[in-house]
Amino acid sequence: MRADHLSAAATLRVDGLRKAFGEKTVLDGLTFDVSSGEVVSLLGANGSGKSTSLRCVVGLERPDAGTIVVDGVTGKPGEAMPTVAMVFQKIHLVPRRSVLDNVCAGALGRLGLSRSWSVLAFPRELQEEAMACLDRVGLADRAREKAGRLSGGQQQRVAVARALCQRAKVLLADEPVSALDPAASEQVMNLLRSLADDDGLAVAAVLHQPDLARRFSDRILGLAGGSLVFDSPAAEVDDDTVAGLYRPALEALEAAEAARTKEFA
Amino acid sequence: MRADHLSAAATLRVDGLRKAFGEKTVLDGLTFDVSSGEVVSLLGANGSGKSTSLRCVVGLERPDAGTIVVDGVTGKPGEAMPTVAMVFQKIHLVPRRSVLDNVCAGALGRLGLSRSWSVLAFPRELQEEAMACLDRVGLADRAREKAGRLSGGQQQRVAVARALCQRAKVLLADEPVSALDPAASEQVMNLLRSLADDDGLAVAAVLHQPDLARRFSDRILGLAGGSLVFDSPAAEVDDDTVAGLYRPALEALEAAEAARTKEFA
Amino acid sequence: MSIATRPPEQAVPPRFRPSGIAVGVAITLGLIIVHWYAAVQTNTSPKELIEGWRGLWNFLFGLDKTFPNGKTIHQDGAFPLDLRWSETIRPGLEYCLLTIWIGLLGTTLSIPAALLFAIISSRTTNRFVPLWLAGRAVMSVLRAIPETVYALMFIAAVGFGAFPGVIALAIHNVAVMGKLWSESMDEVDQGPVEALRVAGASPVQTAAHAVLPAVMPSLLGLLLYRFDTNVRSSVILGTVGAGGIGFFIKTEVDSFHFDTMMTYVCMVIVLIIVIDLFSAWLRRKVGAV
Amino acid sequence: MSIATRPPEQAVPPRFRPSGIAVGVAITLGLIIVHWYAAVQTNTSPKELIEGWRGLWNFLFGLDKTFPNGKTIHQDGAFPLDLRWSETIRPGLEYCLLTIWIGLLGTTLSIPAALLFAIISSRTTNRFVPLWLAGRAVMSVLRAIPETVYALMFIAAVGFGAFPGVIALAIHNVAVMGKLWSESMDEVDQGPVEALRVAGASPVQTAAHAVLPAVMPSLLGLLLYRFDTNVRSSVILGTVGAGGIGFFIKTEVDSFHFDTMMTYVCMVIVLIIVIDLFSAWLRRKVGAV
Amino acid sequence: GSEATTQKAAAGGEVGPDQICPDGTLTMGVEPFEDPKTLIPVYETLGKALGEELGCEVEVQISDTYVAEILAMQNGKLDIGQFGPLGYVFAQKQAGATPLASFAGEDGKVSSYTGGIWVPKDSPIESVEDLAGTTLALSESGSTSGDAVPRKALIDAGIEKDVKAEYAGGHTEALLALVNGKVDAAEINSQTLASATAEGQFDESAFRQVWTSEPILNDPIAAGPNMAPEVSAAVQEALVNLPADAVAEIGEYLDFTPPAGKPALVAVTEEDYQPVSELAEALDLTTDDL
Ligand SMILES: Nc1ncnc2c1ncn2[C@@H]1O[C@H](COP(=O)(O)OP(=O)(O)OP(=O)(O)O)[C@@H](O)[C@H]1O
Ligand SMILES: Nc1ncnc2c1ncn2[C@@H]1O[C@H](COP(=O)(O)OP(=O)(O)OP(=O)(O)O)[C@@H](O)[C@H]1O
Ligand SMILES: [Mg+2]
Ligand SMILES: [Mg+2]
Repeated sequence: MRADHLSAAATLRVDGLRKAFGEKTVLDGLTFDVSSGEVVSLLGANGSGKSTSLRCVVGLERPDAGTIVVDGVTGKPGEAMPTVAMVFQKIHLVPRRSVLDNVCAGALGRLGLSRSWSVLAFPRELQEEAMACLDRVGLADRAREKAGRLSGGQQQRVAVARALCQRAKVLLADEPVSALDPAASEQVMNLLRSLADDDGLAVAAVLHQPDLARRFSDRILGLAGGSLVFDSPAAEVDDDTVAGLYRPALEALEAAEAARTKEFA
Repeated sequence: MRADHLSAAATLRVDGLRKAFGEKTVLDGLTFDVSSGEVVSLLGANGSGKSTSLRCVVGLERPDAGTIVVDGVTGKPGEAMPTVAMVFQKIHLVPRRSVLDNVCAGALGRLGLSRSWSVLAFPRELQEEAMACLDRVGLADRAREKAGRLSGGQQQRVAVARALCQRAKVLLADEPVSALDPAASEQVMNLLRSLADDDGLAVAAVLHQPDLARRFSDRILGLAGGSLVFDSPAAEVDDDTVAGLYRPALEALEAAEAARTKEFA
Repeated sequence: MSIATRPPEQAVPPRFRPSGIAVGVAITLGLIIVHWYAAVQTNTSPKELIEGWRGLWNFLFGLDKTFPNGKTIHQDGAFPLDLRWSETIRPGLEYCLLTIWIGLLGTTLSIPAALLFAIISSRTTNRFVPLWLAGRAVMSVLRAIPETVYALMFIAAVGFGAFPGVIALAIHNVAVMGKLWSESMDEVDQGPVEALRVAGASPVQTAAHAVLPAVMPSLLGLLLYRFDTNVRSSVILGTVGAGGIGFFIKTEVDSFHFDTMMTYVCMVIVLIIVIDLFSAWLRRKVGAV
Repeated sequence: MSIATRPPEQAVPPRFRPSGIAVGVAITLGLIIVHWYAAVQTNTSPKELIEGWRGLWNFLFGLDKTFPNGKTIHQDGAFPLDLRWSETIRPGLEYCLLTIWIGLLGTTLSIPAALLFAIISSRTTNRFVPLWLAGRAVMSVLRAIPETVYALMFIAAVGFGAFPGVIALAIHNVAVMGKLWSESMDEVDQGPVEALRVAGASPVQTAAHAVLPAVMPSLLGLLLYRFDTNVRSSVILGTVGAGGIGFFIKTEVDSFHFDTMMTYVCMVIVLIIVIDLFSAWLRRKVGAV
Repeated sequence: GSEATTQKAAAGGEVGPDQICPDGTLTMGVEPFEDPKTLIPVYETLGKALGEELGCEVEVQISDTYVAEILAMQNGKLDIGQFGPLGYVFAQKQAGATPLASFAGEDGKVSSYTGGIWVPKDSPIESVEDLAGTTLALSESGSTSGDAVPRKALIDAGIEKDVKAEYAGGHTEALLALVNGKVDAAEINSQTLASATAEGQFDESAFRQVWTSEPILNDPIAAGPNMAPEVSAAVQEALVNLPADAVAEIGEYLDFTPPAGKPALVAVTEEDYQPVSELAEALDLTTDDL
């Protein structure tokens, strides 16, 4: 079921990504790739640069250096790439719009203004395609409900449908399940898995639960300090390797607490 | 070190407390007592009525029935009792006022308006007493800093100092450590312990960590559905008893998730 | 209790640093001087006000007095009100209606331009700095001119009546509502905006599909709030000749019919409270504050 | 990709329910009728607006027109401005200063009463419902009366000039600022309030030691915002006779000196923008929005 | 100088500064209704000269409405005041004011001006009667030449109900409404006409005057009700005896040269303003409410 790791055929290839905010270097030559049909998890401590790397790929941040290639096309820094979609932790649907309109919005990039100035202008074919995407995530029957009325897990699936409607080849997900309860998390991870398996998307997900990462992904990338620490098939990543990612952060925390206790004593 | 449980000499005695919000009965004949020099922990699932019971004791809610007796004095329902102080989870200091002024505010109940219309009117003796209270919690050197500038643990200690300055005999604490990191939690629990041991206060604390409850309290009260399920010396409360408190809530959660999964399938 | 076991009492640290006291005294003195000077310049004096209560009394309740020059004056005061139906109340209701129409048109005619300015002047919808700056500058200038000054200008330019009042209100409102709207667009959740930007949406598309749906209730709430304010302003505009009940309030004062004037004022009070309640109700209804 | 494996496409459900369409059409029709009626009542029409535009142009830039009898006349417009120093600019600056003084006193004199009303009308500081209701009702009535009407009334009490303008602003401001302040007290964090209530503090003590320290920056911010607004209102009051630059703007219109009038208007613009910037700066400084 | 003051006081009878202005100042209200830009300096000069005559400081206060002046007079805030003719009628009725003096014309008698109604040159309107069914711009309520006098003309012609008369807000506004073609006819009085023509706002040859009013006596200066008759007589005396240099200065502002040796102001009585009073009554302006 899980595709082999074929670096040569990578759909998304990120090479030498660098990004600094002021003095602070957040990404330090990050390089990785994700192939079609593959789910890759990114693990790393808070502040290790996971979100920043994804935001650079989709053009929400402008990297200082590095190239991003999708399907052989090199992206311009700081600009959106139509073939790359993103699913956020906080989902970011427009809560007052219907589920269907939210999904249609994924296609805005390829619509002229005359067919997108209002939801009333969305062409019939687009609405039909959006219904198909909603069906794919199992929510076709909720199409006309307000997006804000759905539960967290359902909203996250609508966000995936919006990404599908964008006709993306690469799906990036930044902590897609950390706001969800365990049952909803399973649903969403299953969906990501099936998008890779059945639809051939390249999926990269930032996760904070190593267990989920091991169960649902082909490869796991470990980030620390803005660069890659390991890149291994999911089965080969043991508990120690994972713990190593978070250790420096833990130590810092403990040092701070010790200092505070001393001050009190 | 830990005082025996002497019900007859109880400093705080709560008897048959009842409270309903609309249709919903939140407290259902709750009865418990706390003696001078004793720390009592209250455990219970979310919504079991822990906060409501404390709020009834300090007069923030008006109970429908029941009596509250402190040191032989019966409180009027819905009115503050000068000898009972409360420490909140969210601490509730005035962040823009200095630490010292916040502590002085604990004494407002016994000051006339002419000596309390402004912080400038606080009498010298009060300020000295407040400094002593601050010294008791180890923060005398921060007296003129803005309360909002301190860390969470330090702020919680200032809140305790404010309670001391109120010359309280009974200290109620509603989740006093749940917003704090582990080191700060230890500090605050140690402080509560020493207030009971060294100053002879009667301390009742709502906690969500059974471990802390067992380590720092003399007795543990288990609440469920607004009434007492158990009342035992801390050492005698085993893991099973505690787990029993939270079980109904867990079951409800699982049922909801199952329903949601089915809907998705 | 063991107060005795406590450590010796700590000294209370001083409340103010000397530099802080100096700054405080300087600011207080400065404020006193400015206010004293302002009071002199405007002839403000508590004495005048206290002595003046007689004048206010006469104005409100009438005057019967024989003056030193031998003349006896009778003047009707504002109370009791003039409640004649066909001479006062009925025309008063008509004038009130006209005032509402002026306020209404002054609000709604400004919607398209206000929306344009709001979109130009919000960072969420326009990241092209020169245009953004220009939008804010134009609004600042337009907003700085009070409605009555617009009214005076338009009365001088295009004639009298309700129409210049409508234009004056509309222009002023473009600037004020544009600013309020752009601020509420600035505060919108950036999440959906970023999500659509990732999907390749242009700024205009982002505005139409992420920003506007999110802010619509608060825009509507602000619109209703401005309607409320504009009806009030339209009363004021009336007193400089731009029609509506304000004009008749001024006319009655000019004819010393204080009771009729006070009747109109009471109608204004009722009118504005009713509009206030109505717009509060509607705002709750559309879910904006 | 395997679009082929997807289930057959689902039909798109209809966007609107028939009942929704009916309601929407009814509301739209209602709004159109109301606006059409309002436009008729106020003589608002696109034609008027275009003709008005011509008149405004002449007003602003002068007129060179050949009349039917073959004569050509020349009329000076508002531009170029009248920039004579001692006749226009210097007195203009003095009038501006007076306007500032009126706005300043109108704001600060209202502080004590506004604070009282705010405390009475906030649920945080006053839980005695009859008093709370009374406070809000009085403020509603006071707020509904436009400043110009107050000015007319107080002219009777204290004579004319700047002083009645100050009182008019102050009374109106008591109601408006009292409302704004009470709303910001309502929104204060209830935590410290409850904490002090538990410690046995009386309502007044709670207000002094928990509510006021928490809301002080936002009260100050609102005060500065009102200062800003009151200077603008004081220009308006000037046009109805309460002194300051507004009075001279009206005077110049009455004397056909449109260029001088426009100079004064420009000074008002600069004045109000400067005050705007100053109060925005001060508000940032004290940490209120 | 104090010497001159004593002299004048003696000339005015037994009344000196102590009776005229017990606290040293005499307040004079000015309502520059018709042409503020010219009239304010005139009254400031006049006030100064009057003060020197009376041995009091005369404080000139500018108002834009006679209502303010009248209320201030009632309440003792104003000792004397200048009014428009109609304003004076209200002052007499509501505040018991006594007229003292008004500006003299070239002939040494009280100066006057006329109200008028103007139409475009090519208009079919030839007389007041023709105004029926047309729109007429008036200035503002309470104006003598801009409201009362033309309205009386319409009443006399029996067409008051047929004319759509609207208040423009001021004389200027009424004139501009006509120039901009907003109305068929407009009220333009002789003073507004002069200043608008001087400013280049109005070309007389493009318009035609279809009606002229009887002469309206110019603004009187009147004494408030709290002034005893002998005191107001002294003030009247001082007003008509202003020194020549002050008269010349005032003449400069007013753009006319007072005949040598003639006074700038002449005494007026209630009778002089009787026509305006009757006008007000005819228009139902001052009748008490029923
Ligand atoms: N816009 C910004 N300006 C300045 N610093 C930023 C900005 N965005 C991120 N950073 C900093 O860059 C570092 C990396 O942030 P990033 O959000 O990529 O971490 P992360 O790995 O996603 O962490 P988390 O697990 O908490 O989401 C952090 O230290 C953060 O403070
Ligand atoms: N003011 C109120 N109005 C209505 N219901 C209330 C109110 N306060 C509390 N409740 C309800 O009473 C029940 C008990 O609340 P309470 O806060 O006492 O629980 P708790 O034991 O403190 O829970 P937690 O562990 O979450 O703090 C809850 O179901 C709550 O929703
Ligand atoms: Mg992140
Ligand atoms: Mg609780």
